[in-house]
Amino acid sequence: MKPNLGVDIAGVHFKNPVIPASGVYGFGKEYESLYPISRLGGISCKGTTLYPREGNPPPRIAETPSGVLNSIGLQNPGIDYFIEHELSYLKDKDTAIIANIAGSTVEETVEAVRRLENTIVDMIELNISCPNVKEGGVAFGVSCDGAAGITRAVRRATTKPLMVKLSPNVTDITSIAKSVEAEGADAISLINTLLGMRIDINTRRPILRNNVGGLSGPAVFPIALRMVWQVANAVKIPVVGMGGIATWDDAVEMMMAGASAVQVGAILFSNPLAPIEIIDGIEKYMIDNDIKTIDKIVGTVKPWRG
Amino acid sequence: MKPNLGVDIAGVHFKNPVIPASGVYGFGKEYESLYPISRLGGISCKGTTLYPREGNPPPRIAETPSGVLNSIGLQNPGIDYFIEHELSYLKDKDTAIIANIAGSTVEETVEAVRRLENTIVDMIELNISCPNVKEGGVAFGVSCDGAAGITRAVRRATTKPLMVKLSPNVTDITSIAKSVEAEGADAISLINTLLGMRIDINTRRPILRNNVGGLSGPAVFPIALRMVWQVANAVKIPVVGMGGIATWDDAVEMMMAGASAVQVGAILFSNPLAPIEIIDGIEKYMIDNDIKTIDKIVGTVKPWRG
Amino acid sequence: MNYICGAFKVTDKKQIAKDIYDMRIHTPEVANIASAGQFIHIKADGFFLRRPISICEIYKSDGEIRIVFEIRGKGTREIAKIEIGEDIDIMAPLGNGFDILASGSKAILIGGGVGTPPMLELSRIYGENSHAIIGFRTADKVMLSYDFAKNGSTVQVCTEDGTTGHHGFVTEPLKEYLKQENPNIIYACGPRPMLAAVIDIAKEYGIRCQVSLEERMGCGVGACLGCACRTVKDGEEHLTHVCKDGPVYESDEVIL
Amino acid sequence: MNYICGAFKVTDKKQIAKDIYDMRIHTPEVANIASAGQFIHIKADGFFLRRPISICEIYKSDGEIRIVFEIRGKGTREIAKIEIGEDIDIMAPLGNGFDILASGSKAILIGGGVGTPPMLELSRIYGENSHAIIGFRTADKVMLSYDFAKNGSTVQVCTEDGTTGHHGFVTEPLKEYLKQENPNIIYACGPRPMLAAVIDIAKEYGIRCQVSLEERMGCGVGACLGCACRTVKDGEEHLTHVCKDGPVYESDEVIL
Ligand SMILES: Cc1cc2nc3c(=O)[nH]c(=O)nc-3n(C[C@H](O)[C@H](O)[C@H](O)COP(=O)(O)OP(=O)(O)OC[C@H]3O[C@@H](n4cnc5c(N)ncnc54)[C@H](O)[C@@H]3O)c2cc1C
Ligand SMILES: Cc1cc2nc3c(=O)[nH]c(=O)nc-3n(C[C@H](O)[C@H](O)[C@H](O)COP(=O)(O)OP(=O)(O)OC[C@H]3O[C@@H](n4cnc5c(N)ncnc54)[C@H](O)[C@@H]3O)c2cc1C
Ligand SMILES: Cc1cc2nc3c(=O)[nH]c(=O)nc-3n(C[C@H](O)[C@H](O)[C@H](O)COP(=O)(O)O)c2cc1C
Ligand SMILES: Cc1cc2nc3c(=O)[nH]c(=O)nc-3n(C[C@H](O)[C@H](O)[C@H](O)COP(=O)(O)O)c2cc1C
Ligand code: FES
Ligand code: FES
Repeated sequence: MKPNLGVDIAGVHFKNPVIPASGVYGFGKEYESLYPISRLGGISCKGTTLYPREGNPPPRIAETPSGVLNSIGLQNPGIDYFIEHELSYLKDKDTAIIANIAGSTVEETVEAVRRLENTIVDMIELNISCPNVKEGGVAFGVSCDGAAGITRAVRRATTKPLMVKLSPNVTDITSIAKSVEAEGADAISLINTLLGMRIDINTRRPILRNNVGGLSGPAVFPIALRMVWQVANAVKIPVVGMGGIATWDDAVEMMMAGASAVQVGAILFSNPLAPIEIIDGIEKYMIDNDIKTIDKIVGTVKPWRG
Repeated sequence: MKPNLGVDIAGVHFKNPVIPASGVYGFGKEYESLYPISRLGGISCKGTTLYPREGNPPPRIAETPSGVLNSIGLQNPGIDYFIEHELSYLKDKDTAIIANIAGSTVEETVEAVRRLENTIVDMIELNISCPNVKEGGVAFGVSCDGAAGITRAVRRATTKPLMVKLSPNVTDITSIAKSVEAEGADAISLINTLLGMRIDINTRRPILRNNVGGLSGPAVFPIALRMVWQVANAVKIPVVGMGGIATWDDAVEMMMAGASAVQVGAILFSNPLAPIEIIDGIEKYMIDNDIKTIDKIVGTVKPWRG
Repeated sequence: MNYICGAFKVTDKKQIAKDIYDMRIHTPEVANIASAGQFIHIKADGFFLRRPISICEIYKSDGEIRIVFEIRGKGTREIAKIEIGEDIDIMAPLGNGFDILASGSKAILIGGGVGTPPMLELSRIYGENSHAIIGFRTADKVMLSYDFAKNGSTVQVCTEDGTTGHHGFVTEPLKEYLKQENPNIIYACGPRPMLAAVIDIAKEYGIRCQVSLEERMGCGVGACLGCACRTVKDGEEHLTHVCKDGPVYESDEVIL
Repeated sequence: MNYICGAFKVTDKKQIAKDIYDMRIHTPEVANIASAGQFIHIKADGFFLRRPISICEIYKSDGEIRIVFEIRGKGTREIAKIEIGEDIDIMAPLGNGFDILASGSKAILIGGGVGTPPMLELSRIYGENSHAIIGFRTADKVMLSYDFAKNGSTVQVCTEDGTTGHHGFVTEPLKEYLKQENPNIIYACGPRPMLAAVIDIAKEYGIRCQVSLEERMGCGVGACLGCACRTVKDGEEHLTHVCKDGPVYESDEVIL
């Protein structure tokens, strides 16, 4: 019998636990020439704000050992364009749709979320952790008060399942996780990118025009895994894990650490087929080990004691 | 004319800016079969505590993409053994000696530092950032008060140049840097390791017996570079940069970001000749670009504005 | 957008100038749909990001494409190590190619350094109706001049240091040529200052001009918004993305 | 401690059992100073940590060493790709080897799986005075039995599933052998449960026993304290480090 890869998170069904991460997959169009979107558990759409944003000037991408820095700066067409054009495109794609929402102020963020109320969006992922825009995002994500405040406001503004995405650039990720849980988040996703930098020694200029950017890719995997493990042990709501996942065994490792599902981001730059290979790999792993359902994997790591 | 690679940090002269990092070089004996220690700018000795420590149980090492997790847990023979056996060995090696000191309590740390007062140690590197021991180190390093408190106490206990080594596992590295500067640190070194984890999916056990460990190696380089840049811009005392340096161009990048000298750690596991290759590479770079002294490199990155 | 991702055999490889490598890849699916000016995104062993390299020639009947690239850094050094018979991992074809005018139209092809390879497929298309002006830093970097000639293009080689061909930039021979001839279009690829100069000259002479741009890339397919580039459309500045909206732009769209 | 670090030519390579590779490396400096039981620390392309692999044989006159290893994970898979004529990047020789007894002494060599290769150099030394008992999971993993025989050792092959040789573990043939013979020393390398059983038997018969241990390593030379291992000396437990104090220990020192 085939194993069942389906997972339910905050009432949303994902046919498998593999979701392209926000920002690396656009709104789902660009990889359709390789495989149908319907293979995916869900899609986390590009971070969207109330108003359109231009993002940061280029260069926006710099390579690092086993990773990449980006400073896109939340370039996006705004929530109304998203609803009209992107959502209508995703309508019949038979995959769960996660809207990734950010904003410079609480009010702006709340208004963007509100406009999604009567749309086909399955879940809202509140991004309080984008390190690439000055006024927004990350400021909320690095203090418990900030994280709690925006979660509270957004929670009131929507009846949709609410997942809050945390920043790893903090001293204590568990206290932030607990704050957003206390304010009614239905799930937590982590990690967003770690703040990093590269310099071109020939020009003596930072490679990124924004000087600094967010690090992701396999390099950050052990940090992400540790944080997912800590957060999964600190809260009762489900956790969606990401950060450096490249292969099916990374995904299994992340689920054992406590993630109910995983998102895959930067690895797409190396291997655009990664999400499919990961889904197939998890399925084969389950068959080989006679595991029937994903919950037999999630959170099953046995930490050493004493 | 040959360039001058010498640097002076807090009154200590290093013949070149390349120093093996604490914990990867023991007390200097193990690599002598490859090259004389006298080639090095200095040595940062293995972290030492007042009393001998056994460290954590094995396994203590796990591989990660472009990096390594370690959970040595400050295994060391104690300060008295260090003074009697290791320092006497290093005496005539013609390289600057940095003693790396840690402790579970302020009192213990102060006493260890005090015992170094009449030794040949050139500089003390106060490690307030070891993530691998429960009671010690890192607790001081993740809050401004903790960092300030121990720096103040150690400052009073020694007349030797005092360098404080910071943890990257914090929300705002600059505020910690400013606290230790305000308490009289003569220099700052960073980064120590980032807390991470790996799981063996076959046994469902963390690979490290300590469950979590410290991440270092090229994977962390962009994070280290960003933090060194931020700290160098926030304080007036010199900064010694480390974290993922693998090649001479990484070292130059780190110095351009603001580091007066660099330490090289985990790369020795891959390439034990790295310190020498980096010294030679910096020298060649200086010749090729007609740079006569290291200070023409340090802090010369031109950030993009606006 | 229609592209594939996979590993294909390298069927030929040689070094054709200092640090310049020339490779043929057997990939019928790609050869079949590729057009001049598009690029491929190549995995370099041990590196996280792929490297974008223009398609230099397309041999539909052989099911092969050709690329020519320079070793610039660590990734291209690794790609240059792939030997004949081994596989190369690519995403291709990507981006929008050059507009091809009605047959009989006359074209000028301007290549600067490694901007030269993408001009070669145009030379195959325009043949005797094309004039190629290709510029290099110095003699040992000169490449592909015979290939252009074989296609029927007339060719002028320039070097900045005068070690071979015209001593100077491609702009002077371009101006000379335009005094006598009246081509329908100029295609250009090369360093930004060269493109800026060529665009000015095209404007002066009122000739349509298409240029191919470079930017650091993540995904290569328009999904990550990494390769943003300021462009102008209908008098308004806005961002486009080199991998998807480019790399080929009309000269009046670009801001250099 | 005396070792070198560098790249040396692979002069021979073959697969000798399922996932088991056999390599010879030309490195006169290493061959000259290496001894049975030491190991080399190998760089695997694309991986951060080196892989420790025991020296299997030392050919001083040819200036070569031999290693035999199994593909276990990604790093050993990469090392197995190194072809004859290519370079392998190693640190060697590392660690402390086996004590060799006065000539004429009789030795038993116990190898379990990839613990077998380090026994072979001992078989060269002890020749007809050695008896090798080597155990494997199943027939297609069996290796090196002819090599032991060629050296003059008597050899007993065991497989856990009985697909060839003695059906079962190395311990039963060992006990049988000890009922008839009285060797001076037992050397063993293999999985921990096997070592534990062998150590018990050695104690029972009052025979000296040396074992070779494994631990995850960073530096490989004693500098990082990564490869810690609990051992007993003079009745007191303390930590030693496999790369520097081991990998070979007296059986009464180890805690398994
Ligand atoms: C559409 C397009 C077509 C191209 N066609 C060709 C060609 O036909 N022949 C050729 O020789 N070169 C071409 N280039 C340039 C080529 O992509 C770079 O030289 C190459 O990426 C450098 O990689 P590296 O590993 O050598 O350098 P590194 O400095 O090690 O690269 C580090 C990172 O920066 C990126 N990068 C560095 N320089 C450039 C650049 N100029 N453009 C984009 N990314 C860069 C790399 O892709 C990589 O992600 C093209 C670039 C683009 C965007
Ligand atoms: C002193 C010594 C001698 C050895 N001699 C041999 C030999 O002659 N033949 C042979 O086939 N194997 C030998 N081994 C085991 C060999 O080192 C491992 O099989 C190998 O490191 C696994 O690497 P991998 O890339 O295949 O696995 P991965 O799981 O990808 O390795 C990940 C990390 O774990 C480490 N690791 C995994 N398993 C082990 C292990 N058993 N011991 C130490 N580190 C490990 C790797 O070195 C690497 O750092 C020896 C080990 C030691 C310590
Ligand atoms: C190019 C790029 C753009 C991103 N944009 C967003 C975004 O808009 N919103 C968001 O929440 N995260 C964004 N991220 C972060 C990713 O969703 C993910 O959290 C992070 O990259 C870690 O996962 P990875 O290592 O698998 O990439 C972006 C990441 C990259 C690389
Ligand atoms: C095995 C190991 C042991 C370490 N032990 C210490 C230590 O005792 N004291 C200390 O301050 N840092 C210690 N560190 C941290 C390093 O000195 C350095 O800060 C860190 O590894 C980042 O540099 P790298 O990426 O070049 O390794 C240790 C690191 C490693 C890998
Ligand atoms: S590289 Fe991703 S959008 Fe162009
Ligand atoms: S591996 Fe570093 S001490 Fe043994």
